Amino acid sequence: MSVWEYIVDLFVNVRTDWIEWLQGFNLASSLIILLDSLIGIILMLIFVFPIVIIFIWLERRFIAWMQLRPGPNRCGPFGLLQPIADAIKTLIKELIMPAKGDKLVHWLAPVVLFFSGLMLFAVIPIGKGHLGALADLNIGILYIVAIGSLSVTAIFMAGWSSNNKYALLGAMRAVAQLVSYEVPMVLSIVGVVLIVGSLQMSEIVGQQSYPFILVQPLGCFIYFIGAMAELNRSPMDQIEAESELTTGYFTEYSGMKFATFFLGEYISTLAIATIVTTLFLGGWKGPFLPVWFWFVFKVFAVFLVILWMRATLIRVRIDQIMAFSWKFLLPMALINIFITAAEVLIWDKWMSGWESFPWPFIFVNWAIAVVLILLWSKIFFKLGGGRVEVGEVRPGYSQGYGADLQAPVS
Amino acid sequence: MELEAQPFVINFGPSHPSTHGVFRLRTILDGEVIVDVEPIFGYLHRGIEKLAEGRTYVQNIPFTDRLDYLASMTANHGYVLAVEKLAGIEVPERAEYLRVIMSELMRISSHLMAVGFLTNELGAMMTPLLYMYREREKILDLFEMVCGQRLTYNYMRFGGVSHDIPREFLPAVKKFVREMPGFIDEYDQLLKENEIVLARTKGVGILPADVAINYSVSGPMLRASGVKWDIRKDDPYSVYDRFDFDIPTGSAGDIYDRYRQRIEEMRQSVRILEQAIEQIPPGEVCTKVPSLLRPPKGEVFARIEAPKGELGYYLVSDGSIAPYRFRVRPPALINLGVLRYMSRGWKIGDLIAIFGSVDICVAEVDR
Amino acid sequence: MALTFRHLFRSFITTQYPEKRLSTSRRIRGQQFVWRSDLCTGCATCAKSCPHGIIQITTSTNGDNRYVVDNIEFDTGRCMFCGLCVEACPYNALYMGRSYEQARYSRKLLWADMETLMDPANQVSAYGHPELEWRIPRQSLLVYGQISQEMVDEEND
Amino acid sequence: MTKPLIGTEVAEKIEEHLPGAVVEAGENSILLNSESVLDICRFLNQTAGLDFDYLTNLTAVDYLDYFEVVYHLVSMKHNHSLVLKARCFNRENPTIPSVTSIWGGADFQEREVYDLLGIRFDGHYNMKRIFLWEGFQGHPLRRDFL
Repeated sequence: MSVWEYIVDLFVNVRTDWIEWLQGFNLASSLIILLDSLIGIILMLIFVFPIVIIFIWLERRFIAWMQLRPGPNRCGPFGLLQPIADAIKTLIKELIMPAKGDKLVHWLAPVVLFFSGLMLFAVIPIGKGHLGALADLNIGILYIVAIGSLSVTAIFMAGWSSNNKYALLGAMRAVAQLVSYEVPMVLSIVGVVLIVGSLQMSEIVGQQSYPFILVQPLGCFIYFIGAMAELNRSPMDQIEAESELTTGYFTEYSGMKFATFFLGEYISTLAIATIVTTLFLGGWKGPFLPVWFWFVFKVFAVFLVILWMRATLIRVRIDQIMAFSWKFLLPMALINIFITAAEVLIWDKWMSGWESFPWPFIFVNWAIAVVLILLWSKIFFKLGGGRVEVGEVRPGYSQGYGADLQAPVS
Repeated sequence: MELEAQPFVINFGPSHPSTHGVFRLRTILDGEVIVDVEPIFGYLHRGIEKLAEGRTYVQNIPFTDRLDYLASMTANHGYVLAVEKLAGIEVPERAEYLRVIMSELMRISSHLMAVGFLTNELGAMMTPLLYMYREREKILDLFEMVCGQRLTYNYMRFGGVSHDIPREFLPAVKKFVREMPGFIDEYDQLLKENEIVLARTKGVGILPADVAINYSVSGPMLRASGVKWDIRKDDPYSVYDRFDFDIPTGSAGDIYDRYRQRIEEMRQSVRILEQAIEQIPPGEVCTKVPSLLRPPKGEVFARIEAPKGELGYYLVSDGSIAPYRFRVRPPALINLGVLRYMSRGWKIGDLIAIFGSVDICVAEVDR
Repeated sequence: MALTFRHLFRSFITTQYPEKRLSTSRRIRGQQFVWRSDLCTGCATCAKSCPHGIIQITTSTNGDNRYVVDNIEFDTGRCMFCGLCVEACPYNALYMGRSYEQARYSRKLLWADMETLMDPANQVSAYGHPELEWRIPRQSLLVYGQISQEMVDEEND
Repeated sequence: MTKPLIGTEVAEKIEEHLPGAVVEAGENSILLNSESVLDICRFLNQTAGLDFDYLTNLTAVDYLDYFEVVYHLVSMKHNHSLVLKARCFNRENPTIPSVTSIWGGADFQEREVYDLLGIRFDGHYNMKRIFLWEGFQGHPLRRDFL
């Protein structure tokens, strides 16, 4: 095997060599599995942490470029050491604990958020075949959905244990928003699962001879929006809402705990970006270059789109964001499942030769997606999308001005 | 089981990211819905009215800078107009034109900040605000060129202005006036057609015209409610009656209208600037006024159209070197009186947006 | 969103301060004062014109029946740099300085005594003294760069 | 241009409606009887031809013998203005009727006058200090306050 071939699928090759080397020692098979998992976890962390650090740097630089300023550029070349400087700064800060807060839960919340994000990487394939993922579960997507919703718990724990009104409001918003967005997110994945016929992540990537965004544009759109809400990133950062709730659920956090929250959020962002890459953008697949390069490249592309939205759009109000989930994304997700199911039926019956590139479906699905999004956004406001039309009289809104001057409610 | 929900009190401020300074909104919430809002002031009260009673008329000019630090020139302008009215001082024509140029530049700068901070409070990640800082930077450079300071100008004097403009000022203003409409279009593009902006601002925080008048609301807020009232037109001071400009008005009086109002007023200010640069005559910039001015006994109320609203000065003179009573009619404070009316029944996010659309400067509210 | 994307490719407008300095306005009211003892007659007009009363000046008469300034001090920590003292001085003995880097660790150090005021390293600003303007470098405008001499001549001719 | 109404002419109209309400009418301003401020303001606000719908400025001046509360009224309909004045002679506990029921804009300005000069406005719904904290001794804008 040439060096180039070794590099092309680095992750898988390292693991294969490691397993072969272990097998030479005549160890018990359970021990081999354990040691294999260990090296897999280490490899995964080697993959995750540098990217997260680059994310933190890139977020600041990229948004700064859009805002006509250079961004952090003092620490190291191009300010690349800025995340490390930030980390050191937050780590040496004092840990502040609210006097009447719940100490244990307050301490536990960032840990839960951190690990729930980290656990998602177990099933994400960054190399060919079954060895590409740390644990190539046959219920991979189910695992992602299950673990992904753990973060709600962490956020609510943080908000409740802080004994702070801002934090509590943020946590309440978090529960409402994250639970609502879980539903369309899961439903949008169903389309992909229908086409592939498997929940296994390696299988999903393996079958993508073309990126699934081509046949599942609507699903990708819904998943992406849902993921933005799930990550509480702008424009859906209701939970943090700096201008409203200072920083929402982690208002009372400082020092190491804050850093853990911060890191946990970026790990979740990276996780979501990798999931989008895996499900809709063809995972590690790509011509000529090493597979891990393609994977990282796609992840960064997704992340940059997230940043672009963050730099441009303003925050949505809480009732609008809920309406958007239930009245916009959910029906669209259902329609998407319906269309995909019909297409899969047609596919199986009459179009056995089209697997490699089903351009009629691509065309039809894109047309449907664009038309649906445009039409639905027209009627969305009629369904009560949170936009109040001028001239409407709100209940409890005093008509004259004399009635307004009364002693304030105490 | 019957659950009883109690409204709870939450204090926005005194130190909160979107209160424009130290200022507190004591809010009573029912879940996310605002039941009542009570603005609580005074964290920045410096007693300028009391301080002014112990200083001469000229020494009070720097204090007016510190009322509304985002619009110091107009605060200067109002004060010198009041004293000139009181003492009957004639102002050379060139000085009047310079005052108008400065006031209009200041208005553009202040409106830029108002719109920028409004978007920031709606949740934009600083981007529109920083674009607006870019234009404000140009204006501040121009001010620095004229009077040597970027924020507290202390430029106007009784009977004129303190300095004539340097030679490179007019070319720079011309360049600015040429470029500015393009930038205003750019901001409009960023915000006008954005669906989320429309959803957040349309129909929110409506202020009907009759309520606006009754609550003595002034400035862009009043005009956004559809009242065509601009002191530059209706009670012209300085040389505003020589310029051709429109008074844009809104129709609904919601946040969106207030935002549009400020954008349109910037365009009109650019128009005034164009004409002022064309017409500015040569000549003296200041008449001789004794530094220890002793205006005759009496009282005066002069008001101008400051960027935030109607800025009035009520001066009582007892014939000595210091004003007997120095009262500022602060537009921001009086505009805030209607906040409670506008925000009841809306959500927390709306409260912040409505508050941002009022465009206050806490230094002026508290004085 | 297209607008932010376009801005991604525009150049920065911020400058990196300690490495790159823009030249300030010729009339800048910097955070220091420059006092010329040879021109000062000790009339204390500056002290009278100061809104905060931060100028302390003590004088005595010498043999020729003229005032001699024994001590002059500015409490720049309380100064708001309005420039009224400079404008008030009838003998052009007081100038604003151009320095804007006068941060100190203690309020006491902000007292500008006679030596500080007469320090030859102080750069004089043209505030209140337009006759000095030609000696001072022209202000660089942050966004426009410099306004060229041609533009100025074209405008004023 | 906002036309300042002649005080004496308006005073005649007020006298017709409310005899004894005007103490003194000058060229620029009208001095009112402090008890009847509310009635006069309502009259000025609601009478056709006067229509003072906009209270620009409300303040007070301490003349040591008495406090003078000054109202600057503007009519946006007719674009004219008027200055009203009313005096409080009681130095210990000066009171004057509040005009908040006519002009909402008087709300904060009356509270400000109360805070800084100590004039109580009867009928104001929320007569609290506005800038200074509750429990502050004295009223700083009075001339005898330090």
